[in-house]
Amino acid sequence: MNIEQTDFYTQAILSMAALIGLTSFLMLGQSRLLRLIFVFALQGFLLTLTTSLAAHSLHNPHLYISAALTLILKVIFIPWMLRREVLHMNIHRDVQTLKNKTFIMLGGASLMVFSYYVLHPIVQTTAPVMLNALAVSLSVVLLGMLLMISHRQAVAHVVGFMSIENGLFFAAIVATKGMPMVVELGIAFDVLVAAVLFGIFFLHIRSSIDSLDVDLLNRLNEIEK
Amino acid sequence: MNWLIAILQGALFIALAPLLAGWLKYCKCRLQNRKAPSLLQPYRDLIKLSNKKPVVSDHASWLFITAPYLIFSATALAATVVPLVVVDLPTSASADVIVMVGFFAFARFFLALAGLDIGTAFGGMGSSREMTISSLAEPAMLMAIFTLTMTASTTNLSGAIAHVLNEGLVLRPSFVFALFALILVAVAETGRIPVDNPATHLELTMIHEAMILEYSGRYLALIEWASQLKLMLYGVLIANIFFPWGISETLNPKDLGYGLVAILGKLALLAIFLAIAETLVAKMRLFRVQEYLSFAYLLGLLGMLSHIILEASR
Amino acid sequence: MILFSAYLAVLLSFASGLLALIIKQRQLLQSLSNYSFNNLFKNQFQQQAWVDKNLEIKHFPAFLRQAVFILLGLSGLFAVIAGLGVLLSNQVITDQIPLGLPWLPWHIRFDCLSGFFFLIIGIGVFAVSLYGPGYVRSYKEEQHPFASLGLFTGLFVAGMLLVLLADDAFMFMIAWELMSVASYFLVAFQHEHAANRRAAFLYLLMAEVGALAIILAFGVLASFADGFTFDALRESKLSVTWSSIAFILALLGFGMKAGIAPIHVWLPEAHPVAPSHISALMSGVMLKVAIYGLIRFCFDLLSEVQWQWGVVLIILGTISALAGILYAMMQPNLKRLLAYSSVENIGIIFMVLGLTMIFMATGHPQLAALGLLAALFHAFNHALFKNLLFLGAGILQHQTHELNIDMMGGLIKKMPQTSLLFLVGCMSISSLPLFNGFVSEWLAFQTALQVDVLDNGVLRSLIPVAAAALALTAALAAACFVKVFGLIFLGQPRSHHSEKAHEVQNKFMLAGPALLAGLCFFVGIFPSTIIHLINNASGQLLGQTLPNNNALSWLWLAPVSAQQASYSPPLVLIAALIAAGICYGYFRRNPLTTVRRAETWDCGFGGLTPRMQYTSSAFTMPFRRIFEKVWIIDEQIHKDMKGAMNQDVSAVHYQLQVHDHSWPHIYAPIAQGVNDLARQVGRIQTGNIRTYLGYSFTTLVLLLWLIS
Amino acid sequence: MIAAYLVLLIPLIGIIFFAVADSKSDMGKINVYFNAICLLATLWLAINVLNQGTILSTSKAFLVDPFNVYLIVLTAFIGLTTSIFSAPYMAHEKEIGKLTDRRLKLYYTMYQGFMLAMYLVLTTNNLGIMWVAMEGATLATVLLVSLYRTPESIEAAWKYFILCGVGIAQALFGTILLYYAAMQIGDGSNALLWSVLYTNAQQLNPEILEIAFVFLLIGYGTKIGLVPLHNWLPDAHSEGPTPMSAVLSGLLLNDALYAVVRNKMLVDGATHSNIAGYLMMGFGLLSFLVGALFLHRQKDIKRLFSYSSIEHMGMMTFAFGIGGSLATYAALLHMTVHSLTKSAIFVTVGHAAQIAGTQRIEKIRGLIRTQPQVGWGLLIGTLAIAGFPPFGVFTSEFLVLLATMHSYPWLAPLVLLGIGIAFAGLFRHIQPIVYGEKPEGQLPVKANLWPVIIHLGLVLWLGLSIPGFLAHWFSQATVLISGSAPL
Repeated sequence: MNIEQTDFYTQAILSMAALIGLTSFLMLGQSRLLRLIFVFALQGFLLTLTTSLAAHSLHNPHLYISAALTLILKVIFIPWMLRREVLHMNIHRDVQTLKNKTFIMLGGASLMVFSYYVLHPIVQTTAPVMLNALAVSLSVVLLGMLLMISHRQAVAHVVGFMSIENGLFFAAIVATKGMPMVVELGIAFDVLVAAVLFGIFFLHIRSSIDSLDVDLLNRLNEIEK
Repeated sequence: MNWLIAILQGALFIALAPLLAGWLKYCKCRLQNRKAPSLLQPYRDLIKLSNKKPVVSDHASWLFITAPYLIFSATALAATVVPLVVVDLPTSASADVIVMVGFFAFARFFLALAGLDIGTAFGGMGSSREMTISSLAEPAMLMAIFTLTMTASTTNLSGAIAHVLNEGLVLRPSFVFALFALILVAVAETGRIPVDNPATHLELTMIHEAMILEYSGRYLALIEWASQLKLMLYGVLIANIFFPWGISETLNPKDLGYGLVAILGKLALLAIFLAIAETLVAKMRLFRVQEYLSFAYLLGLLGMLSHIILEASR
Repeated sequence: MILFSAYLAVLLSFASGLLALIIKQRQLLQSLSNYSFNNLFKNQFQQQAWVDKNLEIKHFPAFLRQAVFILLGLSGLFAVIAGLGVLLSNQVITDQIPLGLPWLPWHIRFDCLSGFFFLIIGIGVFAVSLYGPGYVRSYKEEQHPFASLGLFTGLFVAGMLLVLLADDAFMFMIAWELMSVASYFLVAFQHEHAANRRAAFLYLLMAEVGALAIILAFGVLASFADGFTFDALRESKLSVTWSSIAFILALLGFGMKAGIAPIHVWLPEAHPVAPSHISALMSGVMLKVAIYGLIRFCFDLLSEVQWQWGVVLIILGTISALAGILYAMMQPNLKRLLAYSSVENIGIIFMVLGLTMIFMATGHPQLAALGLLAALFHAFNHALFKNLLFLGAGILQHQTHELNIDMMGGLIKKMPQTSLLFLVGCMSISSLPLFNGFVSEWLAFQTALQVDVLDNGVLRSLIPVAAAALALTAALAAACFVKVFGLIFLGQPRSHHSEKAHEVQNKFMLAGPALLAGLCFFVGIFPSTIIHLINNASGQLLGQTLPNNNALSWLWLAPVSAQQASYSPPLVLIAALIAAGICYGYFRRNPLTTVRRAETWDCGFGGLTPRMQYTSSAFTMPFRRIFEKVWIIDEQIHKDMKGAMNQDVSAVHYQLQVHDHSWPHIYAPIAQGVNDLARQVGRIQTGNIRTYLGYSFTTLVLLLWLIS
Repeated sequence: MIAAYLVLLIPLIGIIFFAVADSKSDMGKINVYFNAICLLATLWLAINVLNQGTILSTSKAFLVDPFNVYLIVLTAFIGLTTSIFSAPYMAHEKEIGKLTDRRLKLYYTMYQGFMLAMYLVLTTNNLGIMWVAMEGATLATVLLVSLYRTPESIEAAWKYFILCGVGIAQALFGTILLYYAAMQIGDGSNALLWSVLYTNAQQLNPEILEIAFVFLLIGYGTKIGLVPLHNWLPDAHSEGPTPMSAVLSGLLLNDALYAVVRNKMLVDGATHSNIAGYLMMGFGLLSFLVGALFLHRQKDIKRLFSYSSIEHMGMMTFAFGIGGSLATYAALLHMTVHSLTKSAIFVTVGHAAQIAGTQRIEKIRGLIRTQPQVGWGLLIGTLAIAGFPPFGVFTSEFLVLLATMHSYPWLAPLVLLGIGIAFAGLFRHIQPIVYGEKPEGQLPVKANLWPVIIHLGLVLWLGLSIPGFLAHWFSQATVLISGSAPL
């Protein structure tokens, strides 16, 4: 497939996919929390763009609602909340050193390849653009997990979690032209509640361990001492 | 008629037992260059004991007093099972060779209990040793006898002896093993040297005597008689199983007479052998006895296996 | 009618269990009776007085105990009736009960084999129910509530009976496990001792593993059949390999319950700690149910018996028999000793069953019938005398508060009736002539001696060895029980408790054992009564009866042919009586020779004390020397030194502990292995959420990779 | 169909009620009423299904068929009995000062929220909604886990939240893939409806479905508690209030498994290779064995039983994986009896912990002597869960074993091993807890044990005989899932 043979919409989607993938990489490599949150907001914004684009091109008006929800939740509300948290805890200057940063980045790259590899069997039945979109969203999901695995701050975990959600959304919009409305609303509701809960939990965790480092949450284990 | 003969034979068996003991003692004394008591001395001893007033310990229970009767009757019953002068006895049918061994076990069971009844250290010691030795000897004996019964394919002693008799002289390796096993067992079971010494009361060595230490009077007589009976029983077993010739197969008085003479001769010979052996061999330590008996057990087993593998294989 | 009484037996045992539950509901009952007498049955003053009296707080617990055990006894009685009924009429009754799985109602089948075991259980339960009320009275209600004891006893009996009735794998397993679980609670009844809890745990664990093995054995059959009914399983066509696997699984499962070495370890732990009448049921009866299971599985469900299985059974049986009796001999605890002796007897039964299998597989069904006869007969006998001995042990514990035989002694004078009953048990179990144990051993020997008909050299040499081991076992058993009876009842009292002991007041506590002792003797004299019944069972099971049906005359026992072997217990008894009578009469004729009582002579030593008597470990010392390798012997002698230079010995402390080899060599490594594994597995739970996320991530990636 | 709406509506009203209610009112009792009414509604629904067969709402949004109808009733039932238990339990917790009125209010609100989510998971026909409801269940319970606000409970809740959130996100990806596959064969609006997908399962793209299933299995499997995705489960069970542990174990895990099985039915229809089955068997067996091993070294009584849940969920997953009518039937039955038994156990465990004042196993001793009902309840419940007849767990384990023996004989020893290890692991802890002398100062507490008695009674009943209508549903569901009726 050559990109010039496709329509504008597809080209745009592919570019968006590339950008979203890129933001995921950026997040993975971030060691400063505020910048991480910013990149996350950026990813949310890209997702909003994609959604509106899809809504426009596919004449699917309910996707506008999705886009609006994404914008409110993921570009404004959650980054705002996280940022406030970071500032509150006064950890925005902390630089969390990532061990084996290169290794993680390389791993991220190979995850991307892996996503293509996994989804390859689908190619026979669908348009390649779908493959691209799905692969990118899969890799966003996987990179999100990797982000959570490699970062120790609870804030980073929330970002990772939400970026996984972004990946899913992207897949839903691009590959399947949006889920049924009721499902979309449900998901958005869940994300909202989750965001609120995260807020509550930050409060609790802070009060219980006076830090947001999840590695300190290890009282409950089965290791023989 | 059969039953009458059987009962008579049993009575004869019981009556002759002290005589055999006397003869054995006589032989032994002569071999050891001592002056021998009369052949009838055991009878005299029995009569003397039975007329004495028995003394029984305060601690004894009814079991102590009953046991001699039980021991004697069980041994006597075992004796009626074994053909002495004639085969084809109805008593042999009502109780085969396994039952005979059972009678021995019965007698021993009560003897050992009687040993424990008084509550002395000696009694316990005797019971413990007796049970140890017999529990090794009994299976060895069964093995030896099974060799015979499998050859004859009957556990009926009369039938088995008749079978050996009718077969004529067949050299069977299994019988050699079984014979030696039975001899070893007989020595152990009747409390002869080298396992036990009937003539000693030395605490370190005695077995049988330790159990009956507290008996006196008629009770002692019964137990003594029972052990003489047992000695004779083993003698007859060895003589009639492995050398059955001479035993009567009919109820014809002439044959019966021959049978009696034959068995008396065989027993006399056996007693001489036993006396020689007792004179030559020293008594062994108690904990060597197990090796001795295991050897007997092994011989019995070998006899059985050689019967199965060599003689009856197909 | 027969089936009805079988059902009735089951229901009555359930009812007795449920009845026990209302012990706490006295006030409820009182108000109920008041209500009913006031409103429903007016003017029935006599009945009302009776009911009121029994509901009084003083009488109620005793009354309820009586009632519970009466129901249990009736259950036993009906079980006997049902068993005898089916055995005598020689029929097969089938039925279905709408319980169980939707497509598989409970199938019931009551045939001669079940009937025979019904008989065993019935007798055991009946004897126990006579014995029970007196025995359980000593339990304090707050500590040991009767409700749980009664409930689980009822369930236990019902479970055993249902196992025998089951005709499909599902119901069989339910009943089987009901039996296990109920008895587990009974073992754990006196749970304040840690040892009891441990025993109960071990018991339940092994019961569970065994049951799973049985399920798998059924599973093997079921995978080659359509359905779980025994009828379907009988039809399943298996290859030799699969049927051997099924056999091994069944052997594992049933063997574990039966207590075959080396999977017997629960038995000497669990049996001693249960209340004695329960130990009696467990050892005397429940082990037989395991035997039943094995017979049912191997001879009935598996269509073709292989001779190799017989060899396995013979080897295992021989090992169990010898190990069982040798371990029994070393135990100072009476009930533990009896439990080990059960291992021995089960070993003998397995050995004979092995012979049966060999004869069956090599095409000698008549001899197989002989073997089955010996095995079933021994099972019956063992039920009688082991029940008797455990009940006796219960009486001893009840009266002396001791189970350590080194602490007893001289009880024959204090408890004459008990001692007589116990003596009968000891004589039976030592297989002395005139008692039942001897007959079954005699039959076992007769079976083994038929080895000549076989062609296979291995078998021809193996079986005599087994017979030799059987002979050794019997002799050792006699030694063991001489020790038991001698140390407990004879000699002088070794402890304060046994000095103060007296005969039981409650005659019913003696009635149960007396019934069993009477049966031991009766069956020993007239074995044909039982053999006749077993013959029907083997006729149904193997399609063959004994080679010589004349064996069934009341006077003679000649299972193969009169020429080969015969035994007539009645004649022997008569002869013995005559002989004993004659010598008694002869020696008592002189009036001058009446017995004189005097101090014990003891080689003139004098000053005899009870401490000088042989103890259990002293008695068995020669055996310990001879069979050294069989046990793990931990013998410690400490000398207290004193005096100048510490050279004089003031006191010697002797300690002896005898352990089972199977613990350190089989069970401890397994337990250790599981623990280690658990510790290793525990490591995956690190407590760090990032690790957990890593797991999810890795799993996802791995699976995706796997799928594409 | 009204009944189904009613079932959803009642908890919704409940949420609103508790959210606005005065916290001084007797909320425990009201909670019981709500659940009782809901149970009645589900019974009505069940009767409808019994009479009419499968019900599909006109909008096709809801589907009640034999597979989920009994789960719905079960959910309502356990919801009710647990609420009966929780009323005095939570009151006691408040008395000893572990809770405030406000948190109690939160508890009851979230209780209804959780029930709503559960009903929604079960009744919905839309796989997307199913996902939403599943996530909703997590969200509803996560605050309950941290209800006590201890550091441990917050840690547990955080782990629960993150792990389940991430896990369930995978499920959403799987659902999207499924949707994507469905889009290729039909119109978009119905493409997530299970009933539609099920009828067209053969036309779905097998490759996509396989990949989708991996995501769905990992996603919902996290909620089921499959090893190695299970790590949240013991933490959440042990740190939350006990009634919560009861419903988590009894309902949430079941519903997650339900979701997996629904999806597996589609995958099986599409692929014909047994890949879904193999995956489930693998996970199931692993969870089963590892769960059993974990039992051995537990120090906390609620953790102990949560590992037992992992083990049992493993067994069900394994059984569903085997496929075949026998195994499926067994798994369906096991879902029922495990829920009943496990929630009963948690009730007794809750009381036991209150009696001893701690959840540490070595501190809880001599329960039978302290409070016989609790002790016996715990002991018999443990026996039941360990698979002793005549309790229903035995029936299902029996069938699973036989089915394993039939289809994969070489796995049978592993299953056997697992059951044995699990049994030993449970009993080595439970025996000292219930037996023995009571320790100083251990006093009985006020407890309502009717839920335990009723649950165990039902399990006993199911073990002895399965009532006709339930058997009918089971076998229909079996036909639905495995394609053939049991024998």
